[in-house]
Amino acid sequence: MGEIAALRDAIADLAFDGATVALEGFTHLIPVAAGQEIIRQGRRDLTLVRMTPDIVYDQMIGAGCARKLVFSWAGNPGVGSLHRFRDAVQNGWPVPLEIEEHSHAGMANRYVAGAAGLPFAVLRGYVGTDLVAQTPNIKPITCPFTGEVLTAVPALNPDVGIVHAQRADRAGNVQMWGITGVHKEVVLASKRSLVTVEEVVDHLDPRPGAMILPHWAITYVAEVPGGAHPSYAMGYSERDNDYYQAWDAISRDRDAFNAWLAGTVMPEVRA
Amino acid sequence: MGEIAALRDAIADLAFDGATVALEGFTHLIPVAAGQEIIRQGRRDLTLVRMTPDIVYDQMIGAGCARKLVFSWAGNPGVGSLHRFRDAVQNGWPVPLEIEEHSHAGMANRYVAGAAGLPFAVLRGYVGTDLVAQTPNIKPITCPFTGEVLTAVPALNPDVGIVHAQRADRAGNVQMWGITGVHKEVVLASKRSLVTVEEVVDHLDPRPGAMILPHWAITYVAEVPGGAHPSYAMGYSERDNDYYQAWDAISRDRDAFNAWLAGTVMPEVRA
Amino acid sequence: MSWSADEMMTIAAARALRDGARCFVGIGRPSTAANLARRTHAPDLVLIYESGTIGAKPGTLPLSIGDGVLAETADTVVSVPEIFNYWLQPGRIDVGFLGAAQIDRYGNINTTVIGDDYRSPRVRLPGAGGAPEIAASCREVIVIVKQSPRAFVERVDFVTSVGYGSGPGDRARLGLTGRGPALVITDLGILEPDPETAELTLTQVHPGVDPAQASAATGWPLAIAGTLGTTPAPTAAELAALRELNRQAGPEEAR
Amino acid sequence: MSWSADEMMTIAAARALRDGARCFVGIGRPSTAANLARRTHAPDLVLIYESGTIGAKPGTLPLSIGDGVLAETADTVVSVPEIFNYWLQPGRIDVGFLGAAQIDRYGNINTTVIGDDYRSPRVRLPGAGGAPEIAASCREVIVIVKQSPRAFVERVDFVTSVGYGSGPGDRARLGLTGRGPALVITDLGILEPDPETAELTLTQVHPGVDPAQASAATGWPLAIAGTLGTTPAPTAAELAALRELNRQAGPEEAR
Repeated sequence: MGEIAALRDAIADLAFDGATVALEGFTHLIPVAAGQEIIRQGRRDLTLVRMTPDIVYDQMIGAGCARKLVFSWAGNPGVGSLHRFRDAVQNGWPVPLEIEEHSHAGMANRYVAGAAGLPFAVLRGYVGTDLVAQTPNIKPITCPFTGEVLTAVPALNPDVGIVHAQRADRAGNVQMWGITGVHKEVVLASKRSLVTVEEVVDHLDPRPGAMILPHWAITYVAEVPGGAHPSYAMGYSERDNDYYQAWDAISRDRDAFNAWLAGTVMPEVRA
Repeated sequence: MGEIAALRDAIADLAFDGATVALEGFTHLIPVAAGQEIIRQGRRDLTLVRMTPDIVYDQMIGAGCARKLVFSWAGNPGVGSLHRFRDAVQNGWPVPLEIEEHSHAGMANRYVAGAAGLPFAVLRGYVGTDLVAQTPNIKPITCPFTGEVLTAVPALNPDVGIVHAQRADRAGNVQMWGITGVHKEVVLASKRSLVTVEEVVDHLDPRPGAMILPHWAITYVAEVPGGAHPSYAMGYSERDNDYYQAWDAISRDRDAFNAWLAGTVMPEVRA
Repeated sequence: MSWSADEMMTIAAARALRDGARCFVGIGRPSTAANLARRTHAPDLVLIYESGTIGAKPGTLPLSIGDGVLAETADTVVSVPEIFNYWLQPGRIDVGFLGAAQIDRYGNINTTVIGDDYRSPRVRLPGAGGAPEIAASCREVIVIVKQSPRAFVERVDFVTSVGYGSGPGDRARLGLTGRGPALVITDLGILEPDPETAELTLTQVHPGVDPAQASAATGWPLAIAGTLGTTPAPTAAELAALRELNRQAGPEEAR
Repeated sequence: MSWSADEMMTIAAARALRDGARCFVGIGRPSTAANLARRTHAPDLVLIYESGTIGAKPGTLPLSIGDGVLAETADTVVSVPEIFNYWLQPGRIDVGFLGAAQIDRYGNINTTVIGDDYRSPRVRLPGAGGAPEIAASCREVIVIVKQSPRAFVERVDFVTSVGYGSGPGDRARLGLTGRGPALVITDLGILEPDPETAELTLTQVHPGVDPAQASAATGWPLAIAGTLGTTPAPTAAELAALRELNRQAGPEEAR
């Protein structure tokens, strides 16, 4: 319950081969360091869930961690394609990647249902699109009062939900501000959870726009300064736009990617 | 769109005989002055909607404004019964009052559906209770993925939604903090809306825990200092617990209530 | 040291709260008991009010469920839809604390109407509030209610909140996720559901109470546990803390 | 003063935004156009990004949909579920601004896959993002896309976001609440749905563009309006404002 742990230990306890894992963060507060720790620990056959798979998921997919991706927009934001994702989808490299595709509204509502303990969510969405034919997880539902037909999507309840945030106190209460996306929903929807934070402080002083997750709603908190890089943590860091640019070249080529993986992610100094 | 208006003019434009009107505020920020203005303007046959009808609805019901009440908890919080409400339900005085009764969870979700443009909401609720038999507005709904049966309630979309808040700027953007209950939902769910505020200021400085409603989501804003009394506006006033106590005696007796109405509400100085 | 039956009831309820538990608190007696627990053996009790305040640490007893002191001292304040949907509904709350106008043999609760005809009731009560879903979704429920034949009835006039329905298995059949009423704490003693029959059974009396008093105050033939416990008398510390709470809060009829 | 076709496209898009309108903005060209509009004729344009920032007033062009400058300058920041459920879905947004990899004769948009086989696509694109519901629920939609036979196809390979479906009446049949694509703004001119047939029709060319160029850049026999307008040339003020925006933002490929 909000136990403060080392990143390595938290990931070792939470992530297992075959798990459904969601790393969330809408451009802001993306738990990149946690994703790379999953790579280092060699997890396989994961079902990766994320509204906006970007660099960290490209890395995890390229490293062969994933069997399936559930998502709504997969790209390198502002740059272009995710080459490791495309290589997996189009060529099955390094392993085939099954996909389940939604819209943002659908994914967001799937987390909402998951957080609310409901098996499904209702929205006005998907109607008339070809997405409907591609997944059994989009179904019509009829309003019992008006007879109107709307769309239902099933709840997401990942085995592990991971987000980054600005701060936690020593009891494991987490504070975050700025764009918080589906942070609250993914933590509450997941069976177990990890929040990586920029720092652990004695006291969380109230801030405009800040949201608190109580320690008892979180499994682990890990202090990982810069853990969102190349994404950012408002008040702590800026988005590293150059990294997003540079990723394009690294990820285009399997060898370049493998070299990057071997040189950058794998040899992280281990305590 | 967030037009700043006098309370009297806003109510005259918004409230009409037969309208469905929701005044919300969960103990805090209850728009009492707006309710009393509706009494003064002599509106009739209203369908009054409110999770927690308390003193202001007792006053409106006693004054004969209401034909129907949709609610989840009707009482004088911390004191006891609402005598005007009971007299209307049990004796039809001054006019019969139809009731539609829900739970808090049901009402809150009805506003959520209304704010979200959906015809209904789904929840785990009401199951096994005798509430289900008393209204057609509680129905079972089956999850299209798991087959589980849950409960559906229809959206609330009042003709007029009214809340009180701390502040607005001159453009009509509204800021509120503390317990905000279903304030956002009722404003967004209603066809037209009024927010009464303690003060109109040049600039809304950011505050911890504050929520903003943009001016274009609100019909009218009216400056009514103390407009929540005997409820309170955090940062501006304290709850007047003595008033809640005193209301018990006033409201127990029809003559005492009529005298109070004639002496206190009706003769408000009119500009 | 002497104490009132009311004080004993509140203290017994406070004791039932485990430190660190998340407790969904109604105003009145449940709030008094929860705040007493926080001041005695359970400093880390997490108080959650349906107004949206999570982790409230009021210095004085709140007089309403939405007092400013709850918002000011809370870890976080969320909207009312959120408190019900994200926090109560999924079963994150350990204990739901309810009162009752009527309670029956199977722990079902009525706070809606007295009388047979809902449309023309003998007494119109406030209604459901958050209770139906608190009773459904909290991991367990504690009920605090004074024992009398008027309140303890064979069958409630109206089921506002489900206890064990008409007996064992009903909660599962209805799909209710929480365990249901674990304790009914009265001014005379404590009732618990029989593990076999789910019938409320007197398992404990407060000091000086004869079980016959409890039977007389119950509108059905009250089952009494084979080994009937006696509630330990209030300690001086408990009484002092409770009285200080009540003194700060003003006259009880104001709550 | 000279300008590029790209600049003309962005300026034409900016002009289409009424001051005070609430605009759901995608990153890239739509964001550039919306920010240009705010700096020229529409200072009170309300920019809403799907990251949850409402009323963002960025001083420089954001490079992502969730840049800090959006949160810092917004009237309010809400969660992603809230932006879709409370703000987009009920039809509170006047204009949705979309791009496209493919767009067809009836304004349907594809941003998912190129090729006939979804499971084994020729090109895997990023996917839907917020577009399906933006296209469904905004009061109207403006599409910005460079005109070419590859992008302007008779029928999109995959309907990610619905325009007019297969023709008039389809939106109503599908229950879509917004009006659909009102304008398709390209580097060559502007297309609008024919009021009768809903077919995208060239109604305006940019200065110096021959309608035959537009036809050649379209993968179906392009209908051309009887009275074809010409877009007014960019003003010096518009060009200066756009170039200043782009200069501050750095190289375009970074966006």
